[in-house]
Amino acid sequence: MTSEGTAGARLGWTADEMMTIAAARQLRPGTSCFVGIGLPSTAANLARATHAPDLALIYESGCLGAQPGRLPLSIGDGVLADTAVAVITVPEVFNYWLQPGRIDIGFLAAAQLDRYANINTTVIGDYATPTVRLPGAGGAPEIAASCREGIIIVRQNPRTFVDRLDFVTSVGFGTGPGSRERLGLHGNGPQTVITDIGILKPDAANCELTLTALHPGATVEQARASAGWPLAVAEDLTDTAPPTAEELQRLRALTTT
Amino acid sequence: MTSEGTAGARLGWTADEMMTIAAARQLRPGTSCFVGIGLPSTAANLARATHAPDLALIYESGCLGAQPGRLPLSIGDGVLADTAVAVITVPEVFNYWLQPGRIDIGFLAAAQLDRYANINTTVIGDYATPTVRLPGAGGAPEIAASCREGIIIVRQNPRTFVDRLDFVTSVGFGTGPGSRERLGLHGNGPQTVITDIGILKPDAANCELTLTALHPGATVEQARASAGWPLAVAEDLTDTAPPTAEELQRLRALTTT
Amino acid sequence: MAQLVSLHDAVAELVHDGDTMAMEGFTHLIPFAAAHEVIRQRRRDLVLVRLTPDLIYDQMIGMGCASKLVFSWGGNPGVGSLHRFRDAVTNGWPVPLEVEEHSHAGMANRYVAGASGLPFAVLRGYRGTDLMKQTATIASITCPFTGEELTAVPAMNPDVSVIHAQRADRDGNIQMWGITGVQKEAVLAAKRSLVTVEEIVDHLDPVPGQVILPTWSINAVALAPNGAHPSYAHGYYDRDNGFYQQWEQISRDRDSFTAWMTEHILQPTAADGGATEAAS
Amino acid sequence: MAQLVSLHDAVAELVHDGDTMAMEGFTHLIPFAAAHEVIRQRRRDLVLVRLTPDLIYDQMIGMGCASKLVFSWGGNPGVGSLHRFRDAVTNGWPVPLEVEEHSHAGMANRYVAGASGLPFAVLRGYRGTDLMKQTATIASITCPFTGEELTAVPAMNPDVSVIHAQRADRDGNIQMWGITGVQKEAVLAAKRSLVTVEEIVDHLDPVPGQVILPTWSINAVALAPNGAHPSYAHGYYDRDNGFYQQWEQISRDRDSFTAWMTEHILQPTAADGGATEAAS
Repeated sequence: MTSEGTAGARLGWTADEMMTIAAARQLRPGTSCFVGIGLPSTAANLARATHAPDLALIYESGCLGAQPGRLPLSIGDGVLADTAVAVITVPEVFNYWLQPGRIDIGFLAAAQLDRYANINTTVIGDYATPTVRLPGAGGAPEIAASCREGIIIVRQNPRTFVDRLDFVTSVGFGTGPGSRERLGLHGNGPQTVITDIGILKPDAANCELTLTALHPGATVEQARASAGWPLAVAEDLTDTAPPTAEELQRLRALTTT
Repeated sequence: MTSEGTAGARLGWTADEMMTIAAARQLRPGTSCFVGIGLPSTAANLARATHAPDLALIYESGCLGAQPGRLPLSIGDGVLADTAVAVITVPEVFNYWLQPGRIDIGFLAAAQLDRYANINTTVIGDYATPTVRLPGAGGAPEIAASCREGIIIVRQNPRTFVDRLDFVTSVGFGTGPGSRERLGLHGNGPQTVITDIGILKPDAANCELTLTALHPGATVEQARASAGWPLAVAEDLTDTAPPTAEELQRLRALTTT
Repeated sequence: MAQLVSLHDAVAELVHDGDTMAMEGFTHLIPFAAAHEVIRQRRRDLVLVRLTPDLIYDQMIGMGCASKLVFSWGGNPGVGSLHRFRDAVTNGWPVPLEVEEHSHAGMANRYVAGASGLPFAVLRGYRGTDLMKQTATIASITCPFTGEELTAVPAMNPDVSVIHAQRADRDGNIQMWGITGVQKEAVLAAKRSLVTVEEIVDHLDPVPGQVILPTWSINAVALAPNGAHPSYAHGYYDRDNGFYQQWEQISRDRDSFTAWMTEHILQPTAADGGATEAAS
Repeated sequence: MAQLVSLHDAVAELVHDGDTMAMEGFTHLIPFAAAHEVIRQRRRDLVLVRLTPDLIYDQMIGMGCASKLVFSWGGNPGVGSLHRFRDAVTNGWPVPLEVEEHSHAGMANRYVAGASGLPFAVLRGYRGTDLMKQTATIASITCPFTGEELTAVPAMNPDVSVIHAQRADRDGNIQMWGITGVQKEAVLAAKRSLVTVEEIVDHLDPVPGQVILPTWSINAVALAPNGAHPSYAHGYYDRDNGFYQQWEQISRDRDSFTAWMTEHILQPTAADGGATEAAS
């Protein structure tokens, strides 16, 4: 990421660190969070290590309330089972826990994102003859459908913030207002998108992602230049508080062990 | 039971004991048996105590391969869980084990039985205003539908062997040949009915229960008089071997502890 | 997070007249102490849901708590009939009792659908039986891939579900083992849930065959030692088979039933009222 | 009753060219030793079914065992891409690979339907996604009670399913614990099944969180110590995260992949060929 380099040069932290810390701050104590692997897992475990020690982490491998002391490389690492309140089967985690809307937060990453926070993690290019074959859906479509709210973490650049997804893997607000209701998706949809530049939230009226906060060192111009569509910017745009020493120390402890 | 009294007076065992022993003999070693409570449970455990120690008993409470040392009073006694190869949930026992046809034998009792071995365990009289309210279906309808074969144990008299059931709780051969196929019942249906008088099997052609064996001391006239329909009798009618000393001793040991 | 409260307060807060209520436990861990508290608090017009009504619902029906029963097998296991259930169905005593009758497989799958947030469940069941004529909550459904016709039953989502477990920790996480029946499904299917426990401990040491319910998946936990009696709690006490057999005599006659319930349940100093004391 | 046989003989008897085969294990207990034996026996035209193809199917695909992949997430967890999978999909190397793509929830429910003897499963899933356009095995179904429209997926019933477990007893009863994923469903859904195990013991001492498969529910048990490596076996050895990271380099290039497979898998003296030795 260029943003990563520049930010890293200017400040005492990288843009990825700021992104992960800003994401962790979104996770409220006492809630339950269905965690995708990668950036979401790092941010969720940072939240547990800082302001939300009682955050209940749910991993699709069947670990309910996992409390790993170190970051798992995969969503099925032994440390998750060893520290979980309960270990259940994969059918059960999706059918009994995710599907009924028991989980507060669905925390996802994305390869492509559009203005309605729909996600592509399947292919770049044509499905039959892809230029890049991505891993695919995993648990994401149902996490995006059924969690009470969604949080998405993604590096913001013209390749990720696209005008039109090559493939709709997971639905945010579909084609706009009313889409989720028409599709019978019970969750409230993605409420926050955290990037390496700032924070975006869906507009209450038209559901379109709107830049609501900028991370230290980032600019509106940079945010606009990093989006494949005319990016909406909130009038009351705020500044993300810089990482605290504790946040940085905890994050680096997590990611270096 | 009058038959019980007379048999008991004439011979060294009661008709109920003969019935239970004849039923136990039907259970082949190395098979799995879904066991209803009461007479089926007694006969199945007698089989384990005699010729079929490796008979896998399945109880609807979720006990797979239970090996109780004493007769359970209920299908959920602790001794079943303590001795089972596996204890699973009730949804699992019905969905993963019974429904796919994994269980060889479904062993049921009945309050009323008709010539096609359909069973009533719900009401005597009209459903809305019953003269006798019976316990109801329990696991029986699906046991009768999905086990590879059915075995039914029931005392034979005009109240139990009826021309027409007051209520069809569990299906044997329905209205005759082709019924099970039309209903999509995958099991082969009841292959043996053991009573305190003899043994009946469905006719290969018309599916109607036919008396194929008489217990010691019982007569064809007694069997006919104990049925509410013109009872078919096999030409090659055989005699049930009397209980062996070991069978009687094991049965009495089971039922007195 | 589940609240740790007294059994009295839990029932007062979570169980309301007219509720659809499931009290599950398949022979094992039947929540008798909670049922007795519901009887003492004189709840009425309950729609009682349970695979096997057993003595627990025979008592509640006989005490006039229920207007409807949704069930699949209504006997006294290994003993005989449930006389209060029979009397209510055939004679409407003490109040008329509507019945909605299923098979175990159907009831279990109704809870599964309820716990899964689905409106219905699919099974191979009921076909050819008179249950399909008498029970409105059974329908046919066709496989969209094979065209095969199967059976559908609607989700069961009780207003409140009550179960009994061996242990809870101080955070309200629940641990049960032995025969666990349909209890997890009954709790997860319910709008509100109460779990009574034999004891509350600092730490839930893992046990083979355990089922865990995280504290955030239930509403309330109440201490009720011996709270499953005359049913049993694996690892704590055995099933009181003698009482199940005595119930045949106690419950056969309306007067002897009423006398027994008055002496043993309605009066707070009752035999198993100890459970309530300990919890309040 | 399950037969206790060598891994070589089990694969020779149970796995046939053209089979639909599931080798499950969710990160944990992935049956690598069995997959390597399938590769050594040169099986072809397999329809490989797995939620997460992981390295196990990346290896089989790269060795030309598969003509089709049914899956829901095809990455190297925490590392990146599965290069052999990508190469087969985008370039048809070494042979073209057809894909049938689902979500985890859909795949899990396909196994559940298969294990349950039902032709389909119902879930809240896929709606609004392009998966419904690309995958033929997704349909809509209407609730017969509420009229709500939901999603149906067809049962998955593999010709053969293979899993790895910690232990078996001498009767062939299977015991596994830790993350057990969809393994029970995959085995019960299959026409034939093989379970490889870390060890065979006289008695299966109960373990918290254990899943038991009775011997009469599977076909064959084969001893394969270390048989899940580089995946892990809870209580026996940890996940070889280092190898998952090295795989990025090994598999990126066709030649380095082929060289590695030839040296470590095709030659019986290979590193984890020890599993095969021990079993034969």
